[in-house]
Amino acid sequence: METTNGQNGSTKGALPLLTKKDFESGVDPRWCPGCGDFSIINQVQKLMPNVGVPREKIVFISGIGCSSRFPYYMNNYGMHTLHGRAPSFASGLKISRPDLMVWVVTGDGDALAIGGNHFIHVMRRNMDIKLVMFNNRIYGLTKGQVSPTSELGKKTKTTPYGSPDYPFNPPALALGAGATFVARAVDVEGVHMGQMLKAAADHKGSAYVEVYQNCPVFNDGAYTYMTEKAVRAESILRMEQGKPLLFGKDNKKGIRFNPQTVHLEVVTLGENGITEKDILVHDATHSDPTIAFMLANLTGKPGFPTPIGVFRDVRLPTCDELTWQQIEEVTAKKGQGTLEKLLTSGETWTVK
Amino acid sequence: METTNGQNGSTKGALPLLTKKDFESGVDPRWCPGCGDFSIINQVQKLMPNVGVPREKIVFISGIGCSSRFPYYMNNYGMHTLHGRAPSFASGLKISRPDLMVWVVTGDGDALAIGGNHFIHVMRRNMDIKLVMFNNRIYGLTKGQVSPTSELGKKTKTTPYGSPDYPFNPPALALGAGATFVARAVDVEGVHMGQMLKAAADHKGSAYVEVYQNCPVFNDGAYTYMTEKAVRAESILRMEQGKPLLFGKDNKKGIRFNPQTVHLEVVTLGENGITEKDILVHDATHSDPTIAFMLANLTGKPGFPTPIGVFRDVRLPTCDELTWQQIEEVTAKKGQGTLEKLLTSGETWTVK
Amino acid sequence: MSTPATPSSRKVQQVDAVTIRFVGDSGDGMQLTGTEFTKASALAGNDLATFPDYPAEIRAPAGSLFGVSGYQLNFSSKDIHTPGDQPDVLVAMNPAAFKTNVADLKVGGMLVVNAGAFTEQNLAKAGYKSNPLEDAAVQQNYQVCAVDITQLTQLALEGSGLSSKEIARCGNYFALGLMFWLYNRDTAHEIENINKKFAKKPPIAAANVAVFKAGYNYGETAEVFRGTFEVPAAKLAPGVYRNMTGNFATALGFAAVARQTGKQVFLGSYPITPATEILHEMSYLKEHGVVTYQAEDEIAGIGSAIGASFGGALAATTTSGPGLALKAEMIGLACIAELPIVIVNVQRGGPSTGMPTKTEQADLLFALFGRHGECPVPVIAAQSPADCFYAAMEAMKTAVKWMTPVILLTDGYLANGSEPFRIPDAAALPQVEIKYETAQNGENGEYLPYKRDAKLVRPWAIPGTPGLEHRIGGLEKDSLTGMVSYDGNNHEKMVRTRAAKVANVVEDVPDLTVTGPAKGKVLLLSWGGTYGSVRTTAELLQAEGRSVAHAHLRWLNPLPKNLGAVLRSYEKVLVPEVNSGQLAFYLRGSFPGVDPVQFNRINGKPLKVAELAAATRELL
Amino acid sequence: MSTPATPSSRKVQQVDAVTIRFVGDSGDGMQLTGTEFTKASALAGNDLATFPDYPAEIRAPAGSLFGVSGYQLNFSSKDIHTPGDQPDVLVAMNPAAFKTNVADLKVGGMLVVNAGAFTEQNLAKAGYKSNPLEDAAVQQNYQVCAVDITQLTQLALEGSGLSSKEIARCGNYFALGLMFWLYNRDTAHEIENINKKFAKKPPIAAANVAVFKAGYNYGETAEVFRGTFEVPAAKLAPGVYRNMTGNFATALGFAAVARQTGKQVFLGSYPITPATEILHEMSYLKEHGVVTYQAEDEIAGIGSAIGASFGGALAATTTSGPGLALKAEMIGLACIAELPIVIVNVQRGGPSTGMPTKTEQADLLFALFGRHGECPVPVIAAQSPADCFYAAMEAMKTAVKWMTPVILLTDGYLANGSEPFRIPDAAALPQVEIKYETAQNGENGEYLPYKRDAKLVRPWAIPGTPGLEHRIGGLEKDSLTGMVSYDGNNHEKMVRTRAAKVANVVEDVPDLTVTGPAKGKVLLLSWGGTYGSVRTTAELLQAEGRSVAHAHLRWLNPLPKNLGAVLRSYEKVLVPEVNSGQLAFYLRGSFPGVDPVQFNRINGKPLKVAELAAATRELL
Ligand SMILES: Cc1ncc(C[n+]2csc(CCOP(=O)(O)OP(=O)(O)O)c2C)c(N)n1
Ligand SMILES: Cc1ncc(C[n+]2csc(CCOP(=O)(O)OP(=O)(O)O)c2C)c(N)n1
Ligand code: SF4
Ligand code: SF4
Ligand SMILES: [Mg+2]
Ligand SMILES: [Mg+2]
Repeated sequence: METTNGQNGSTKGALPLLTKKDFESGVDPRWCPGCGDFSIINQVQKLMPNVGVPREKIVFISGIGCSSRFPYYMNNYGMHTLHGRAPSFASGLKISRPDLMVWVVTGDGDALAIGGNHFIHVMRRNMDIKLVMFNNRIYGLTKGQVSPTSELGKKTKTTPYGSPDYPFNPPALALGAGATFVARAVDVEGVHMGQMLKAAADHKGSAYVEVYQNCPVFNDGAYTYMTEKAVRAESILRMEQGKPLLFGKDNKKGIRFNPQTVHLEVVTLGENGITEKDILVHDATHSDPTIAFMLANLTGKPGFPTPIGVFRDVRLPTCDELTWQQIEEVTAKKGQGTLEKLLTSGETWTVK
Repeated sequence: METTNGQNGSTKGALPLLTKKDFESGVDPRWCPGCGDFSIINQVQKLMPNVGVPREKIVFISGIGCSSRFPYYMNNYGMHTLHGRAPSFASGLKISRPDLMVWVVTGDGDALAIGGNHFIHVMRRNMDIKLVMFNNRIYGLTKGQVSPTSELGKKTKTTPYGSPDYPFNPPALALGAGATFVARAVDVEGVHMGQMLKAAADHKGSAYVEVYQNCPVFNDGAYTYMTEKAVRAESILRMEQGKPLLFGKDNKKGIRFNPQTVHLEVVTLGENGITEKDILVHDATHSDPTIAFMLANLTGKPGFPTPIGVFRDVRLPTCDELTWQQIEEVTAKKGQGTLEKLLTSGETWTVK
Repeated sequence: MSTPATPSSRKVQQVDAVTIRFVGDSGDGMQLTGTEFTKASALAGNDLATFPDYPAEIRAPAGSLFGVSGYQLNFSSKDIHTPGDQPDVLVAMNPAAFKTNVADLKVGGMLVVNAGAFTEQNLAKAGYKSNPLEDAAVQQNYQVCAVDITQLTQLALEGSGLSSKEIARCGNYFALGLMFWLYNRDTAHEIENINKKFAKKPPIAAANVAVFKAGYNYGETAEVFRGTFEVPAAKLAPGVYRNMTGNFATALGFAAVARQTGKQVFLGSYPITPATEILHEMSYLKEHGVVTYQAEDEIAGIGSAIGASFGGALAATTTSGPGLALKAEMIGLACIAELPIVIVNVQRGGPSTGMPTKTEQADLLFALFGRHGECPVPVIAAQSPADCFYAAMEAMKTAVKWMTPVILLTDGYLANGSEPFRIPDAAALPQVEIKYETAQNGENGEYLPYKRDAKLVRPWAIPGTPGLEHRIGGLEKDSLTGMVSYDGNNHEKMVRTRAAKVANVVEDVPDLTVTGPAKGKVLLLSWGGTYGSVRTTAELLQAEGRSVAHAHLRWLNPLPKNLGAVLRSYEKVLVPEVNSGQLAFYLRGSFPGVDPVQFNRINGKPLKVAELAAATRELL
Repeated sequence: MSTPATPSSRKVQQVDAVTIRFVGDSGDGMQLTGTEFTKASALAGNDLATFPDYPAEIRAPAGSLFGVSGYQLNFSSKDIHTPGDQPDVLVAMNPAAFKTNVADLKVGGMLVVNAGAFTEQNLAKAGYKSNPLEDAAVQQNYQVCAVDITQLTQLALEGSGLSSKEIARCGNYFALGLMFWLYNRDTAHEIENINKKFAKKPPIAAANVAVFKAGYNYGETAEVFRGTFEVPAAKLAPGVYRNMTGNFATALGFAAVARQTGKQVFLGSYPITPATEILHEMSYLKEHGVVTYQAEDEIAGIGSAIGASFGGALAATTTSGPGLALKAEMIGLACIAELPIVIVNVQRGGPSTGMPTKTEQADLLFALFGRHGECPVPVIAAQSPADCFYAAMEAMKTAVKWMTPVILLTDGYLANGSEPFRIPDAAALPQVEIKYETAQNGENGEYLPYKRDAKLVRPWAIPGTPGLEHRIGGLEKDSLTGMVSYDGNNHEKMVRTRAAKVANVVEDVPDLTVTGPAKGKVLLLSWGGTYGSVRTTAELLQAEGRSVAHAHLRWLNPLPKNLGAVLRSYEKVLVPEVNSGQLAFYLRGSFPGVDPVQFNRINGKPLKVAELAAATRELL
């Protein structure tokens, strides 16, 4: 069948039982010792046996960067493409082969600097692609230049006196572009990361997972402000569907929506009459992306914890679904084309 | 002085009194009869004498498209560049020449299809550039293909059976990218458009003005749903700083923030106890972009009017300011460089 | 409904070939008029070639010089290859159209003008102080038939109840009717067409029919024309024909491959003049196995195609100069990854945005050398509008057979020009075979994506095939496993292997055939869209009994095996190009000692036979 | 602090030139060791050339083959042009480094290895079953000095209180000390350097000094070395020198133009190996009138530069192959708009992502022809690391004088290689004049942006200049006003004018000079980074008394006026290139009848003198 060039394999029936090992290509990763990328690939390889898709129908596509070496280490079909362009290959492959599960692995520079346009468009179209961005807030492979997620004033090899650029807030950008699934994880929290990746895998449509990743060589400690044992409880807000947004040690603090200021604020349970029912209950399934956007904007806001978890998860028809639905409708209406019909369509005349 | 290559002209002292006419290049616009672009250039030319910058220091830069022919018709310095790339030229010019006032004129395809990356980055950096996007929801110059702002299902020459792509909500995208000024105007409301353009001119930093523009040839009536006399009052929400968000004939309807649902809703004054003080008061100057984003998301939402006016207007140091501040600091610290110093810096040895 | 007056009793003159150019405002419907007359000529069995000339602006102000739109048609009883150098008949609907085109009209040619449009205001818009029709020179040089089409149209539609705007729009049918009379065309069929075309708006249909007849009858009754003409049917190969532009033919060619193979053809493109229609046309062919994707930019367009190709689709991307520039990096990836894909470049006037609606051949060297590193790709150029069909099939066939990106060059003239296309029977079409790898090919039961066959072609294993999971990318790769390799000798080997593979494609490149003497004074060597003009020039000079031969290069890389020998068989080789001499340079670089004479025009138009013939005579 | 033992009493052997290669793990600090030894050799007055060879990975696992990092240094009492074909001395810090480099060591050469690192585990990582040092062949072919650097370093730092990790990091200073002893280098100065370098960490400084001395003393006391060597000072032109890599020199060259003219130099770039350091270096030069902007991608990088150029800045963009591909459309705009800008392309292994850290010359045809439409631009190629300084100045001078984009080609070898640079006095530098138009130039007091001077150069009027407001763009433009024009003849005129202007640049292109016989058997013609190897080869063969001349092409477009004549003065022309023969093709295309012999390597390394000499001898 044209969709799949006759090599469909089968998602039907029981899949062979595979383990993490089956998804290791056998090439040892060439990342620096201590690189956060290791913990990410570890979670991805753990997840693969449980996504309900045969191994040969899972494709990993990356751009260029340390992070983008990823596909070489996965025992799937994979493409290591061009800097910033991975989503374009992925989109073409997914439209052409909706039977495949397509993942994009990318970095903050790859996805948001040179690749920014493909990134926002793949989100806009709600293409059924899972995009995982390793955000180390630096260009790793080229040895330490400022990236679109580096902080204002950051000193790097290209900004020796500090960067004059404001960073993107990636989840906010994705939401602004129309992403139907947006989540954030941290390299040092493997289990949570695994949950986020699973949620992305289960989401039908464009899924964006930002992973805070430490680059010990060129941007070491970029996330210690939130990952250090001592501060973690106070500085991380764990968003869980249907649960109140509580944080802090023994969850005494919470996020409340203040109707007066029309903004979010941090409150403490028990203090001036605040009880758990004052706390905003997390709902990632809202069709309107505003609350997700509001939470995304807590990132880096003085006095607020950094949210991790699923910001948004909404099911809408995907670009690939709509495309094939249309192809089937037209074909049903006009009948399967033939070479004959094709060539003789339109106005003709005969010469004897 | 290096900033300005010694041709600074002067913004100090009184400017020569100029009129709209002084900003007409004398080339007659080659837009189709009835094109919305005419009303836009009319407002821009009216505004120019009042922006407080000498004519020779105002530069218009465009990409490619019907809209992008704009600079040829303005009697300023101008560049008609490449499809989608206008913001990149503008950014280089502004960083190099902070003394200039730089405008970008672009279309929905130019800015958001091929130019999407430069668009989000110019917004992210808060570069002091005013970007006016003529949104006709179609590719005009190439004669009618789907654009990133065309509606889902839209039939065009490249989508004869309807488009499978969701459109961008441009103000939401700009806000997601970090824009400090975002406004919307409509071609048929000249006076209001003029106010929006003036506000953009007065804003220091990246300013995005979306203008709904009718393309009578390839997408005629794209905005009649809101601009028709009969429906206008009900279907347009005029956002004014410090004023309650009222609309409808004799402003009986309003936008209220519902703390329960944490969402906006339409209410009617006088009905079940609603008074003006229940209505959300518009404040574009909030540092948190969430409310602006929420309003942007009313666009096209069933049962809601389409907001026009200023969504956001926040002053932050601009990329060009930060860049030159740094250059001055370094120069002050190290002293003005000389050829001598430059060549002999670093480790040297002498051969007799 | 009364049928028009029976054909004139006045004398009917037989002629071999006629070139008519219809010119008017963008709003005057000249493209429609031209196409309708073309259809009628086709039905009359003429061979023909057409060439529209649009303004760059969508709808320039009425009456403006830059708003003039034209359509030229050459129809003949002989077999022809060009829309003609100079029109024999110029139909001009207003002063601006007259001014911008009259210089091209053959001296002694027939000038039909809508006198009604030569108003003070229109004359001013065209920059005339006085009415040029009264100008003695004009009267002397041409057979001037000034007809007040505006008024006659109004008369014909009196009481039709149509608005004056609607009435004005019917004027082009008056001109069409007049031409139908002048060339004795079948009006009944045209009337059907009109009724079909405006089926949704009967009053408009009726009006156009009425005006069409009025035009026809005007010719019959008014005494302005000496007589009518007849262009006998040409001796075309028997078969079913349709008229096709190059862009339509390209779209059809790709779709034909989909139908032939039962595989998906995937087109990932971004609109750009003059290539956009290929995407338009293919977007309609959903039931024919064609999937189209309008990407956010040219880079994503080819990216999506390469992605689809990795998935096993027969992938293509279509663009023009500026877009080809943006795709350069991606072509390099397809080259090193060795994935099949066709890049169609419809050449237009450059550099930069240049002259989007004008034709040019200046992307040849760019197509050959326009990538960083050693990055050879096969390059094919179509030679006529209908040939785009076969060129597209051939390009796709080459891509999948050799696992390589292939560049197909056409140009603005081929893209928008049209000619009759004889519908081939399926069996006669070039066959395209597609073979996906399904089994491991390594000693130890592993899959080696870069293990090559005797022709140096690597296998194509696509996702969904169990056990063949593999990774490919843009870094240099080990010559078997495809894994990243920084080994210098491996790199040298891979560079040479990729080059050798593309060189091997020569086995599919037919030897160059020459029309005319096998040895002699001058060889005219054409490539791409200049085929028609050069061929016509050669025939002309051969008819003059001169020692002139013609050969045409369809393959630019690899070059035909016998090319060097052919070039060396003539005293002089003349290379006519619509550029500054790119093929000439390429030939010098490829065949030491060969030093062609150049004939270059770069004015946005197809080459003129008369000019080329004159230049050739000087070499004899 | 006790100074090291006084130089050896043992015999000191004089030698002309020595090539040392330091190799070890990325973590072993070989780049530092190499640079320090280079400085010392420079201070000793030697001429020198260096070439580092990094792994592509940032920090590959310790001991792995692909993680080996190397630094080669050639220092001499004569004037030299290359880092040397084969090392005389190889210092290898572990088995992986040994394995990947030993094959290059001269037979009979000195092999210094850290025996302490040849552990089971490291041997396994390098894929050795047994210890290769015990291998008879190795012992026969080389003077093996197996020193347990690991252990000796630990001994030297006993009680230093440093962690074993910190101690391990000092090992490279042992090797450095040993080499200082072997070549009688000034230790005092190096000790200063160490103390400066680690001023912030005194314990580390002390440790490195101790280990450095230990290495030096080891040479003195241990009986492993037959004696020490001395390379006398070279006869370099008197003056102040500094050592520079090509990338640093390029940055300095642009900054020099800023200082010279008092105008702003603007660099808009996007990082890419091996060009990134140019952006790094220029980012530090804020007080020197340099403005740098790291754009979101390569397209925006050159876009920002063109925008700045419109504003009057001296604008440049720096990149490598893939980036040049992305900039192609933009270069076309600068060409048609006629705005000055320099595009620096640091060539690397291609196609596609290829071999980012390896050198290549395969972007020549791309630089010449890599744009759609007729789009000529001047192309200059730097010939040595220090020459990048002058090449950058010259490129910028050409851009602003002729109002055109200029492509400057360097390569990975020039970019990372280094050599001494004699600091010129300001007066001696090529002068760059900048003239902005300040007055109307039209008959009627208007400003005509495309009204040209005698050399066909258009004026440069920049925003801020009252009365000269004008618009430019990428569409074809009227030859005076610059307004959009679709007129075919105007287009033809503009295409020819732009070509003629670039051809006129030849007035600034010095005639080609030849070293060696003015006529004769073989001419070696080099371009770009192969200058050093080819020049050295020519000198070698001339010393053998052979009829071999050498000429070097710095200008690729326009080509020097006398090039054709020079090429025709020799029986054979040999063109050595690190590509598949791009210059050779270009010469054939440009000079009918000229058919150079090719010598091509494409293995990511500079050409080897020995190989080229052998190939040349065969032609004699
Ligand atoms: C077209 C192109 N431009 C630039 C580069 C150089 N380059 C490679 S990776 C990279 C940035 C990597 O940063 P990121 O995407 O954050 O990945 P990381 O290495 O940090 O994981 C750059 C600039 C390239 N390979 N190709
Ligand atoms: C690199 C490149 N790609 C494509 C084109 C063709 N092109 C010109 S304008 C345009 C789209 C214009 O749409 P928009 O930006 O909305 O402007 P409008 O004409 O609607 O005002 C396209 C695709 C081009 N000129 N250059
Ligand atoms: S440079 Fe940073 S991101 Fe890249 S592999 Fe090393 S640690 Fe990881
Ligand atoms: S095509 Fe549409 S947008 Fe373009 S000029 Fe005409 S009316 Fe305006
Ligand atoms: Mg990164
Ligand atoms: Mg538009």
